[in-house]
Amino acid sequence: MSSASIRVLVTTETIDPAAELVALEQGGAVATFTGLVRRDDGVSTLELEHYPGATEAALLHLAEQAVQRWSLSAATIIHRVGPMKPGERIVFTGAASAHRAAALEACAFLIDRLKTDAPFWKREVVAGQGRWVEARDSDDDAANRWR
Amino acid sequence: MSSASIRVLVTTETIDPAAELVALEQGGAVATFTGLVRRDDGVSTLELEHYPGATEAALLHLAEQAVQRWSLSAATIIHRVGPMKPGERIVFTGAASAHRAAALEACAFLIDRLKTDAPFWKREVVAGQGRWVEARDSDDDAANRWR
Amino acid sequence: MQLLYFAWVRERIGVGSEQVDPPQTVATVADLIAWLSLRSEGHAAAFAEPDRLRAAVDQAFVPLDAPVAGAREIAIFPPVTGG
Amino acid sequence: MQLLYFAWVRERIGVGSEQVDPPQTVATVADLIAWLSLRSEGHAAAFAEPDRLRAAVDQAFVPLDAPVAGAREIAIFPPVTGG
Repeated sequence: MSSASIRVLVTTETIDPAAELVALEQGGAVATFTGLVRRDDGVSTLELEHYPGATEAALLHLAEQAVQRWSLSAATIIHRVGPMKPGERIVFTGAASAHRAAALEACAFLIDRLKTDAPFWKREVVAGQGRWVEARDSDDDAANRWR
Repeated sequence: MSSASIRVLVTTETIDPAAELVALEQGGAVATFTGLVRRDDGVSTLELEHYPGATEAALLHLAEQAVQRWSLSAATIIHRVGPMKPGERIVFTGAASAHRAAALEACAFLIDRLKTDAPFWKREVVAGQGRWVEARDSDDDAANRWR
Repeated sequence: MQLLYFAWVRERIGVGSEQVDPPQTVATVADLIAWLSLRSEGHAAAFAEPDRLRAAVDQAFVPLDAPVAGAREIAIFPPVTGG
Repeated sequence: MQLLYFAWVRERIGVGSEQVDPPQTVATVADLIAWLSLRSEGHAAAFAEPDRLRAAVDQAFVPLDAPVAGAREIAIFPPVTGG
């Protein structure tokens, strides 16, 4: 039924949020979220592992849910995987709609639910030591407000 | 106390949301909103009038409120004025923070409150006839949820 | 006192600004609007429905019952529609 | 049945995937985890705290009491931490 543009990508390459934002300009309102590797907590490298195949399916399912729920004209989810450095972009989500509330809410939905519904795992290297990042209850809470 | 970057601009020139987004990458999380002139309702030209001086002061006050309330590392508000065509960008708001919820909420706050708190007036030209756009109660409702 | 008009208020009055010196009996923005309505047909048309008017005193948004004493610049305009 | 392991589950077991043929008594993902724990010290270490484990059956997230009958691919991993 929907003619919305959906773009989902899992990539080892640098994310270009500027190009992604402009590509989303298909409705009256465009909202975006960009997540960056923190610079301030001593992490020298962040590694993102994922579950190939299942990841893309999970992101596509999320984007389709958002398109349906908010009647979006476009939705984008891009997630970086592999090793990356502080300040680099990990994730980009974007939503376009005729209405600003729809675009803003859908964009928040995409990033909140991505954190709990897509199979990615972060490993931080701090002072030469690797450690797997623990899941946070606050992420579950943020995701649950959309259920 | 805050060392946040605040950028406020009222301009007759084209807005470049891509450059604005990248300039906001000063925290772990960046949220943006871009508003475009609608293509679908027969409007050939949209004209934005404003109250010089008071507009910039209102936008600066809004950005400062957002920086304080959400501990932002950066906030941007750009509003186009003068005549513009369907598909062109009217407004851009953006917020950067260490935390995604702060960036997302602050970005929504900036666009919601801008609609009620800054002295801009829209005039549409449809089939050669100009008409002033009426304020909408839904905009007041959206702005009020932040009070 | 400097007055500024915007959007259809400006169009109906025919000017974007004017200098006025209202009498002492004009205490509030609403009083000012009632007093201005008598200046011309354009003023009367612009100010026919005070419910549809908003105001700023020295660039700060105020309700229509706000005082005007000491104001340098008063703007009168329709509800804002930016964003 | 193809098994996939991710993050510290993969590291502790020492492989990212393996082929297994569990007995009929293994009805749920939780049963599978208990049965796998006996295969090696690495498996025992990875599966010591089932509360910290999550699973997907044929690429769909499931609770640990989900059945495994007919599954082609089962993944076992820690709670996800993307975004």
